[in-house]
Amino acid sequence: MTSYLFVVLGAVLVNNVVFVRILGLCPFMGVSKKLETAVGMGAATTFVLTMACGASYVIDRWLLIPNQLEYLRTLSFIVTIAAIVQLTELIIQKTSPLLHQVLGIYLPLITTNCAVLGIPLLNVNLRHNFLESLLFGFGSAVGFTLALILFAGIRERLEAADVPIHFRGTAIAMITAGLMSLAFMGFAGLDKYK
Amino acid sequence: MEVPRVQDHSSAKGGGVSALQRLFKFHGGVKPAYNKEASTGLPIAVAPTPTQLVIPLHQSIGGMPRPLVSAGEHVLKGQRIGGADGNVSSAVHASTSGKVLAVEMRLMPHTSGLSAMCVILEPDGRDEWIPRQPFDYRNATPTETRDYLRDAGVVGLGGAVFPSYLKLNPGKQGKLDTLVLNGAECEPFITCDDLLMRERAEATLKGAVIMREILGAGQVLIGIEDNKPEAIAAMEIAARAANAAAGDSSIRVVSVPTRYPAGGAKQLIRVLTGIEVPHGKRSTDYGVQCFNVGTAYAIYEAIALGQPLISRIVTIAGNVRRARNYEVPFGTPMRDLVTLCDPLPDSDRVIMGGPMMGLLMPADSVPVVKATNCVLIGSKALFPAPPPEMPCIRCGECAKVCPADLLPFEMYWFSRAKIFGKAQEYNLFDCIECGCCAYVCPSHIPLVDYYRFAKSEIWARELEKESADVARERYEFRLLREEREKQEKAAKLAAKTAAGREKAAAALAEAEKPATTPEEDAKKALIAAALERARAQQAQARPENTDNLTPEQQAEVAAIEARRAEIREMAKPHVRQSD
Amino acid sequence: MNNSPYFLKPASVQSVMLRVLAALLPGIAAYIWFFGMAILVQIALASVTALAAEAVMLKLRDKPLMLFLSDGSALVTAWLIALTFPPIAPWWLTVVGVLTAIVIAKHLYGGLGQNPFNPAMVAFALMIVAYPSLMSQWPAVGFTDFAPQWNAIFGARQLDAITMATPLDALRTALHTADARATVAGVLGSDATFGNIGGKGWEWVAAGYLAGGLWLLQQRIITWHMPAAFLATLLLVSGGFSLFDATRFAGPSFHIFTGGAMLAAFFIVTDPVSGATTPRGKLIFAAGAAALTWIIRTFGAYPDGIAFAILLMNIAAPLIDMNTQPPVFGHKDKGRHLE
Amino acid sequence: MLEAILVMALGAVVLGAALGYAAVRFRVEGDPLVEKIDAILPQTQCGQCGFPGCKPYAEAIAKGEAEINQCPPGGDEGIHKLADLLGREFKSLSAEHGIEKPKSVAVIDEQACIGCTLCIQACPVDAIVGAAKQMHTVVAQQCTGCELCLPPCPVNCITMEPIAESVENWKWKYPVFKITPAQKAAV
Repeated sequence: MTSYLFVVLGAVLVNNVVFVRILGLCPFMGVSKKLETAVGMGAATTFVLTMACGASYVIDRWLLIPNQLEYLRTLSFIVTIAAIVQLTELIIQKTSPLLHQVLGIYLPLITTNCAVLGIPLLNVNLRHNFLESLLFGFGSAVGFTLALILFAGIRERLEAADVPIHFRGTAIAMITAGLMSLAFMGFAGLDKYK
Repeated sequence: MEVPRVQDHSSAKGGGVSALQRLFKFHGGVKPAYNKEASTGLPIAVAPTPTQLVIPLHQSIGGMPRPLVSAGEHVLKGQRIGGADGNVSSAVHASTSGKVLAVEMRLMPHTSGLSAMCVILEPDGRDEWIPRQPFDYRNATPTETRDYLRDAGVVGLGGAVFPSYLKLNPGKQGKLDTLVLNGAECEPFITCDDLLMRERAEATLKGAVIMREILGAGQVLIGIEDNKPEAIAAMEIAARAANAAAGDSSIRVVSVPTRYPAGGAKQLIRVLTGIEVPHGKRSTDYGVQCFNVGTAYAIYEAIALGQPLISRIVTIAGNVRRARNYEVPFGTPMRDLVTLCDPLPDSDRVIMGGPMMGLLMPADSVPVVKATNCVLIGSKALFPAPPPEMPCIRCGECAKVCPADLLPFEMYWFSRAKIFGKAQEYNLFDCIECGCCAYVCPSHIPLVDYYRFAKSEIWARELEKESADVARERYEFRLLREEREKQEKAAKLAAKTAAGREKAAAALAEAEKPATTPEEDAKKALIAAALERARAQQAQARPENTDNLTPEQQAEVAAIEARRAEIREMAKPHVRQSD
Repeated sequence: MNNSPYFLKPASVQSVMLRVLAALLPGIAAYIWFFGMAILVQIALASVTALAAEAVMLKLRDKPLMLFLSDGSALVTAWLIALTFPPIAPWWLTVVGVLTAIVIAKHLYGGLGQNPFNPAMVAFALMIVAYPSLMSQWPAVGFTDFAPQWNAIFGARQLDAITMATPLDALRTALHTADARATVAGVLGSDATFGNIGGKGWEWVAAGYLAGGLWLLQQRIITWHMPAAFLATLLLVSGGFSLFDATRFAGPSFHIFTGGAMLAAFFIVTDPVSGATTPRGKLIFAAGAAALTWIIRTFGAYPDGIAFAILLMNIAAPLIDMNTQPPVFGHKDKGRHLE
Repeated sequence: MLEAILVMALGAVVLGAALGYAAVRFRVEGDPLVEKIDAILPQTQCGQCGFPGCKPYAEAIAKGEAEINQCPPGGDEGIHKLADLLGREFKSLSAEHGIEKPKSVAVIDEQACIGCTLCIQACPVDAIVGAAKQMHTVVAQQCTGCELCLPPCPVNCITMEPIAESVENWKWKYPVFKITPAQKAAV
C-alpha cells in the first residue's frame, strides 16, 4: 500500500513532471497566464494522462509484447493519445465552450505534449504494473496541474510587477519556472528514504 | 477586535441621557494630530456678505438642478434659483437678496479645476427674506414632506451632500430601530460640528426629533468623539430636555472613543449598534439611518422656521493666526474667509475639508458650497510634500489600519498596473478613501490617489458599457424595423400593382438595390436647391443677427445660449453615482 | 501639489530595514563568540557585493540611485546570505550567491517589493545545489582562530583542522546510513543540557536571533503570526515524531535551536514581500514552511531544509493570499449584530 | 510485418469508431462565444472593421475569419480584452482600419441643416431626430460617434465634437512619481 502512495507522491513532488523532469513545458508556459485556464488545462491533462497510461499499458501488455511488436510502442502510444485528446476536446467543446476557446491550440497540442507521451513510456521503463501505471500517470498529471496552478498564481501577480522591459513576458516566466524548479529540488531524496 | 466596550457617561453627569451603552470597535483607524483647539476658542461668527456670490447650481449628489432665474432678475434671500431635476437632486437657493448678474460657467470648488453652471449674485445689502412659514410635517404625507425638503435644498452636511429627503425614508418596514446622529467629527482641524453642538444643541435636537418622527425611529443615538466634552455636555442637556418633553429616555448621547475615522457613517453605525452595513446596501434595511448633526440643524431650520439651506458653519483653520468657525452663506469666495482669519505669509494652498480627506482647491476664489465643512489653509511647513514614493514592500501596515478591512496593498498593486478587474476583486469599491493607509505607509505611496484613479477609470468603463448596451439594443431594433419596413413596402407594392407577383419581386429587388432612380434624382435636385437657399440665407442672416441688439435681446440670446449649454451639459453622461 | 492625506506618519522603508539589521546583531555577536571573526568578513563581503550589484542594476534600470540604494533592503539580503552560508565559504561562493540574489531574484522581477522569491533563499538553494560540499563545510565550534579562517575564505583551503559537521549534518549522515545502531541520542548525546539543545554554540546563536526577533515584535515591524506559527509547527511536528520514535527523530528543542530555524522564524519567513500577507495566510505560510523544513531535514537529501521550504512556500504564497482574504467590512455576518 | 499492420489497423478502426460516436454524441450547436465577444466590442456600429456592425464582426472573430485588431473605437484596451478572452496574443491596432480617436459625438449645425433626412437614415442607432424639411438634431446621449452620418450630409453641417471634460465626467489622473529638484541634486 505504501509503495503505491510513494508512486503518487514521488510523481507529484519529488519527480514533478514539469520542475524535475522538465517535460510538458509548452502548455506550462502557454496556459498559465490565468488561474482558471490553468485549472482547466490541468483537469484536461489529468484526464488524458490517466486514460493514456491505462490504455497504453493495456496495448503494451496485451497487444505489443505478445506479438513482439515493441518497436511499434511509440507509434501506437501516439495514436492512442491522439484519439483520447480528440475525445477530450469534443467533450470540452460541448461542456465548456469558453474553456475550449481559451485552451485554444494547447488542447490539441496535448497530443504532442511530451509529458503525455513520456509518462506512458516511463511506465514501461519502470516496469509498473497496471495500477502503478494508472497511479503514476495520475500522480504525474496532478504534479503537472499543481505546477500549472502555482505558476499561474505567481504569474497573475507578476503581471503587475515592474519587470525590466527586456525580461517581460516569457523571459521572466522562464526564470520563474527555473526558480520554482530549484525549490522543488528540495524534495530530492524524499522518495528514497528508508 | 470585536470586544464590546461599555461606556458610562450618565454616572458622571447624572440623569438618564446617556445610559449604559454597549460600544463596538471598528477595525483599524489611526490617531493623527487633531489640531482642533485652534478653532474652538471663539464662538461661531457670521461671515460678512461678500460683494459678489457665486452659487454653483450643482451642490449635491445627483442631477444638476435647472436654473430658475436669469441675468438681471432680482431675487430674495432664500428664493429658489435652481430647481431639483430628476430622482436624485436637490434645490439651490439665493443666499441673500440681490440681483442676478449672470448664469454662467465658473470655477468649481473641485480638484479638477473645471467649471460648471453658477448663478452670480450681487447682494443688495437688504438681506430681504422670502416669506417664511413653518412646514406642518405632522399633517403632511411623507411624499409632501420629502418634496418640501428637496425644494428646501437640505442635503447631508457631513461632506457627502447626499439629498436628505431620500434618506428620510423608513424603508420597507415603515419604521426604524435607531436614528444615529453623527457628531463624531473625526477629521483633524475641523470643529464646525463641535461648535454647532455647543451653541445650537437645542435646535439640533429639535431637528433630530423631527427626523425621528418622519422615520418612525425608536431611539436616537448621538455619537460624539470623547475629545469634545463641551459638545457632549451641551447635547446631554438638550437631550434631557427633549426626553423630559416626550416623557421617555429614547434620546441618548454616546461618547465614542476618539479614533479616525470614527465619524465615517458606517464606522459610527458599527461602533454604536454593532451593525455593519455592506457596501451598496441601505442602512435602513438594517433598521438604522445616520445623519450628520449639521443636517439635523438644517432640517430644523427648514421645517420649524421655513428657511431653506442657504448657509452653513465652516471651520477656517490651518496656516492662519485666528482659526475660527463662521456661519457662511453659500457662494462666498473662500478667499474672503481666509482673509478674515489672517493667514500666515507662507500659505500656499486652500483645501476644502480636513487634512485626511480634503480636496485641494484649484484657486482660493472658488465659492463655499454645501459640502464645505472646512476651509483649510496649507503651507509647505504645515503639510510638507511627501517624501518620494518608494516601492510597496507589502508590509501590511495599511491593512492593519484599514477601517473597511480591505487589503490596500493588493488594491494598490493592481491599480498601479491598471489591472482594474483585479483591483475590483479586492473590493476597491468598499474603500471609503479615508486616507489611513496612505497616512501610515512607510513607502509614502499616495495610495488613495491610486484608488481614486482606479475608481474613476472603472466608473468610466461601466458607463461606456452601459451606453454600448443601449447602442446594441437600438441597433438591433433598427435592423428589425428596417426589415419590417422593407417587407411592408414590398407587400404594399404587390397589392397595388395589378400585374402582381412579377412586379412585386422586381420592387423587392429594387428596394434592395441602391441604384439611382428618377425619384431620387428629383430629390437630389431639391436638396441642391435647398442648399443654395440655405447658403444665401446664412450669408444674409449672420451679420444682421448679431448687430444692433437691444440689451433685452442680448439678455434673451444669452439666456438661450445658457440653456443650450445646460442642455449640452445634461446630455453628457453623469459619471458619479450616489454613495 | 499632492492630494489628501496631506500629512503622513513618520515612517520609512529605510528605518524598517535598519531596525531589521540591528535586530540581527545579538545573533551575530553569539556567532562571532562561537565561530570566530570569519562571519564579519562574510558580512562585509556580502554587503559590498550587494550594494555594488544593487547600484549597477538601479543604474541599468534607470531608477533614482541614492534613494533606492539607501533603503537598506540590499543590506538585509546580504546579511541574511552571510548568516546562512558557512562562514568559511570561499569568497566567490558568497559573491556569486549575493549576485544571484540581487540581480536575478530581485531586480529581474522589478526590484524591491516585487520579487516573488526570497532573494537570500534563492542564493542559498542555488549554491547548495551547485556546490553541496562547499556549502556544508562549517567551522568547528570554539575554533575561533582567525588566520586559518581567512585562508579558507581567500586562500588555500586546508579545512580538516577547522571544520566540523553541523549537528544537523551529523544526524542526517548517521541516520541515513545503513548503520542500524545509529540513534538520535547516539549522535547528539542524551542529556538535554546547554550545549546539547541545538548543538554546542548553535543554541546561543539561536538565542541571539530570538532576542533580536522579540525586539522586532516589540517594534511592531513584524507581527506575531509568522514566528509563532513557524515555531509552534516545528515544535508539534518534531515533538510528535520524536514521541513516536525518539531514536530516529530528534526532538523539538533540537530542531528549534539548531541550524537556521530561529533565524528563519523571525527574519526569513517574516519577509513580507515574498510571503503571505493576510493574517490567516501568514499562519499557513509559516506553518507550511516549518513542516517542510522538518520534512526536508528529516527525509531529504539536504542538511537544512529552510531555504527550500521557504522557496516552496513562496511559490504557494499568491494562492494562499488569494484564499485567505479577511472578510471585508459589511461582507461578514450580513450586517447582523455582532454579539 | 503483417501482424504490425493488423495491429495498427485494428487500433485505427477502434479509435475511429469511438471518435465518430463522440463527434455525434457531443455535437455543438450555435456559438455562445459570439455573445462574449460582442459584449467587449464598443457597439459603435461604425463598420470600420470591414463588417456591417459589431455583431457580424464578433461572429467573424469567433469563426477565426477576422483578426482581433480591427476595431478602432475599442482601441488597444478592447484588443487586450479580446486577446485575454480568446487566449490570443495582443496585436496593436491595424492601421488600415483606422486609428483610435477620443470619443466624440456628432453635432448638427442647426442653422445650416436643410432637413434632408439623409443622416437620419444613415444613423445605425437612430440617434438623430427630425423630419423631412425640419431641422435635425443629434441626441447626444445615444450617439455612438460612428461618423456614419458625416458622408451623406449634402451641406456638411455635421461635425464631430469630442466629449468635453466636465466636473461630472472628470477622472482622477494616474499618480505620477515626481522627483523634486532637491532630490535630483541628491542623486
